[in-house]
Amino acid sequence: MSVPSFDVERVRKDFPILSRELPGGRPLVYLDSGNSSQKPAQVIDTMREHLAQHYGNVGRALHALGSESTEAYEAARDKIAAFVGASSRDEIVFTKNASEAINLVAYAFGNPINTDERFRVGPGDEIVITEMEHHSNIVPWQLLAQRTGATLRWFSVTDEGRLSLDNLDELVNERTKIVSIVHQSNVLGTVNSISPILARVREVGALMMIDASQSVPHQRVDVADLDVDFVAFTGHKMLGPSGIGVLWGRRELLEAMPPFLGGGEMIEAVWMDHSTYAPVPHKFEAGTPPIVEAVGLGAAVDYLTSIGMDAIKQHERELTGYTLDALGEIPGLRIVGPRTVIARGGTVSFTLEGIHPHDVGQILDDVFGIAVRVGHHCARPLHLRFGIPATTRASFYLYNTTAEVDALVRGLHHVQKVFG
Amino acid sequence: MSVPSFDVERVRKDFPILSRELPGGRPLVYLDSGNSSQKPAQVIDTMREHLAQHYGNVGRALHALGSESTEAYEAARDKIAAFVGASSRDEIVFTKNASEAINLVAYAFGNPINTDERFRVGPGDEIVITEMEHHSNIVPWQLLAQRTGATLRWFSVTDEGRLSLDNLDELVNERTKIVSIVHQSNVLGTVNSISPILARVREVGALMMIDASQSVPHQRVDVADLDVDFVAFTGHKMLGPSGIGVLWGRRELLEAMPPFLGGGEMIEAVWMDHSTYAPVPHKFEAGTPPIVEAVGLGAAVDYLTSIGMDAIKQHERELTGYTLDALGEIPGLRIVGPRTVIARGGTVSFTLEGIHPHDVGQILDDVFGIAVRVGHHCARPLHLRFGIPATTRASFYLYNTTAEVDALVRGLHHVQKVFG
Amino acid sequence: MIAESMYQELILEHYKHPQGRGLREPFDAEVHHVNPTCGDEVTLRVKLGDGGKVLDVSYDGQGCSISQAAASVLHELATGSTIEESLSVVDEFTRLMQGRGQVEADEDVLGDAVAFAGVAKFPARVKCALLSWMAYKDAVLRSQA
Amino acid sequence: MIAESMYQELILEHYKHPQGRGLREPFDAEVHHVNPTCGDEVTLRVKLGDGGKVLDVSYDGQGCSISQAAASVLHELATGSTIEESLSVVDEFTRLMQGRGQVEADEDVLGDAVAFAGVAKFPARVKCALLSWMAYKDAVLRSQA
Ligand SMILES: Cc1ncc(COP(=O)(O)O)c(C=O)c1O
Ligand SMILES: Cc1ncc(COP(=O)(O)O)c(C=O)c1O
Repeated sequence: MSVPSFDVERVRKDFPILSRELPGGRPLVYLDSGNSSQKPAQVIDTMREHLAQHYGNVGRALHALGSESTEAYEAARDKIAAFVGASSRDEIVFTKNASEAINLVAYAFGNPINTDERFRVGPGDEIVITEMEHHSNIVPWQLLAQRTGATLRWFSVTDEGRLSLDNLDELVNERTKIVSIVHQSNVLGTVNSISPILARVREVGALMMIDASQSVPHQRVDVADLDVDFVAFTGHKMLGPSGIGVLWGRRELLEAMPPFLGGGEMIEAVWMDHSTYAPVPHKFEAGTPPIVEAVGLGAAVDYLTSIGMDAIKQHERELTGYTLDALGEIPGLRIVGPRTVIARGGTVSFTLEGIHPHDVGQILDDVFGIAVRVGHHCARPLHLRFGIPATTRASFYLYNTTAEVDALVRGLHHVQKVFG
Repeated sequence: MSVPSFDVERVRKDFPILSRELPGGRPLVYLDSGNSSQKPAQVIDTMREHLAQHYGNVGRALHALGSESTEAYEAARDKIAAFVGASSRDEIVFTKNASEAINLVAYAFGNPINTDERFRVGPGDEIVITEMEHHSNIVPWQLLAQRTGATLRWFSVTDEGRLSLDNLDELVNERTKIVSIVHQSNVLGTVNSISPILARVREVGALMMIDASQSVPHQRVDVADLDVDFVAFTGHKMLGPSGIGVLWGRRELLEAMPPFLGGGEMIEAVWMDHSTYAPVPHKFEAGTPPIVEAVGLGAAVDYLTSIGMDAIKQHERELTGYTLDALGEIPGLRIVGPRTVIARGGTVSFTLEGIHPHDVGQILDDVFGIAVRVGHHCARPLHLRFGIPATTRASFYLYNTTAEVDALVRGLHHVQKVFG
Repeated sequence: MIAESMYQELILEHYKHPQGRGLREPFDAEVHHVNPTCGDEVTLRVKLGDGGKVLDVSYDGQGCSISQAAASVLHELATGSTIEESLSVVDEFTRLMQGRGQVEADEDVLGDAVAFAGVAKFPARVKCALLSWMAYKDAVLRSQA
Repeated sequence: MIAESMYQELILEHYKHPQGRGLREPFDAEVHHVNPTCGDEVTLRVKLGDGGKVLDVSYDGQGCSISQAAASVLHELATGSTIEESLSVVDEFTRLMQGRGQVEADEDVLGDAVAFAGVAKFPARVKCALLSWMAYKDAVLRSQA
């Protein structure tokens, strides 16, 4: 199948912020989409239109606005289900972000209300993550381990920034209850191969979750193909607004899990002393949901589909190759993560010898309007693993250009001059 | 102090949706603000402008857009702190809605991670709510009771729709850990007097939470005056967008509570095997927060302040008096809740003899474009108390007019004709 | 005025003058169905006879005009027909109701029940219309079990 | 080019040629401060003498140019002055840094440290500038305890 033609200049016109001038007349070079993406006019306008003409609370209201909002909100669920290949729309739970989605699953374990063996967790049981996780896929499991006395374990990371599976069989064993792993690292760019781990997870009868916050925005992700049990991702990294995230889960598991947040809309019937709960996904959507945000995310998914995820992946792959080559030429620059475009996405983190990332980021921003992220990118353990406190990270999306990579390279040369 | 002059027609011009025509040429008569309020152009434009020109992730980014977003997000916190009289901005925690805010507090209790005596809950301990609560202030406490073996108890409601405090001393006792009570009922309109209950709560050394989802939008609420421990409210009912709620809590308590959701931004430092947490409020804001939503809520609060909460309260009081009088004339109409404007807000629920609320709501909407809410309004136990499955509810806000109340009355006459 | 298409004369007529209302003896099965979101309830009994005949459908309940009228129409259609016939009407009615207003009703099969076509455009009301029909299907299954 | 106002020559000078860097003996107190959000660290020692004199401020650490230069400037200002004088400089420096760029710096009190005025406009960098200064205040308090 040939990739639809991709015109980055046409794409850029859809993003109003990209033509903005920063104070001091700097143009904006936005290389921080791994942190959060910008939004096309299609998303912004859909949200404005909804707020200005169609807004009402969902589910509860019978009137015209209530119906329009409910239809728009549930249509967004349909769109997202189709976008990630969910076999049923009921497997799409809206949360406020990926972090809430992961916590929702973590709180299902070791909950005294739970009656399902698979979610029972106590001392002796094990939870497995990796050393390359975002804090949002570490802390919820630490808290679970603390609440229940279970043990948290993790895969280590090789010098090349790949997951080490050497001790897979020992790490994932009969005591393992759940394995939760990032699909694409937000620091290294590494795309992890899920199937070898999943095979072992199935062997021991554990559950498996994927943190797809950095993959769903950038490549075709099909939950049926992945065949894991839970997938979390987040709206703001995929052209959608803040305030909306998604948990996909196998219906049968979502049904077996105890409720998480209690409140309006997640119930079937309430008495003072007990309640029964709504069918999934509403069981996990307590209170007024992020309505306009879901509608905005629906528009984002429409936009991504209209461009084509394969075209986006291809474009980012070219940018990444270009960047790896260009950065490789800079003396004293060390890339943290895979140095080839194989099984990696468009996120490139690096150190500059003798210069602290904060200084790199500040000069790039102040002098050139280049927005990169500096620090540990919410993956402190991974930085500890590499013995560095921080990195500078450039992360790409469909609207980035090789000219912007050139600007980055020029900027880094200037940084070296200032601090040399 | 004289109330600033209030011009409802000028206010209406700020709300684009109010000049919308519904299908079939019906004008919109929006009497469902208790469910969710409409948004002024000031809020919609602020959000659009932020998305189109200033968006970046908060906290984590040093670059220009990151700083602009962070400043806008944290400025919203300042505005909301000032709006509710919080003694410190750090006492304002952003959540996704009021329901999450209440769950956040409920999950602090009986959590094995917790080390503070005040949040220890087990068999024999008691939690007290009321029969007039919204499901969002019932189910989180039911779940807590189920997790811990504690006992849930409640104040009953009188025939007039007031809280019965007859058994206050027995109900709130040495075994009580927390009392959580609605400030203004979303069905009855009743505004509860907090101080007599609070006095008893302090006597027994328990904590007290207020669900102010229906009061903060409609009257001046000052958390220092209330003097309770926690207050929850929600953005979408106070002219703000969906996807944003607020928990106010005493700093000392927020600091003593264990974390709730784990993830990025709520940490101080993370190792694979343990973490330390950020100071409040960030300890409770895991992951990318609802950035644009907080900014929108900040604009909503600016708008409300510019109109004046006292003027809004006065306007709604007049509308409510007018409505109570007008509805009182309709044969077979029974108001559920106080029949005077004393200690009540602009929410009027009622039944029409022999006609099901669903039929009332549908005819009002379909024939006249009048949006009311019908059903149990997420307060099923309250309806059980009154022996009715559902009511019709008209709820007002600053943009409603007596002409709209007249339309409602005409509509109800028509409903009676159709089903008579 | 969209409502005109939902509140057909025939629906209002059945609502104001429900046919066959009240729980009667004898019966083979009794079921109680509730729509938790709006509190509508129906208790329904069926009495079956020889040759797969439906001898009586009796019911009692509370709810909106749509749910009450639907029960009344069901009583008329099912009583005196065969189980098989009545279940095929139930299927066609369900198909119509769940069609979001996009499905063409088969008047030959549905008879008076075709008056509910307008309800299908209101997702929140579809459950009201279906409540007693689902209860009937359930009751028939139980009598045969 | 806002950065020009932050990376003053003097800051870069101190960064490239840090004054008094390295941990020395003898000392009365040693503290270790960390900025968890960016990983900046400083270990700092003070040696006090008679008459409230500060005999030595020695330090080691890692971090950005701002945090490193701030430690170097601190060393210069504090060593040889009195505890009282140096703490009033710390207070003035803190006031300047937390002033969000709105506070006028008192050059007489601050001396070279006035070069950091531009940092105050960057909330994320203020902690870098303050790291060693807060460590110094802490170390002095401990020596006197
Ligand atoms: C009294 C009361 N409490 C809580 C809530 C829940 O608010 P939210 O749906 O925003 O979580 C509502 C509104 O739905 C309410 O009226
Ligand atoms: C890999 C990964 N997981 C989880 C998250 C958390 O997403 P959110 O902040 O939307 O909760 C992020 C982004 O911050 C991420 O990059």
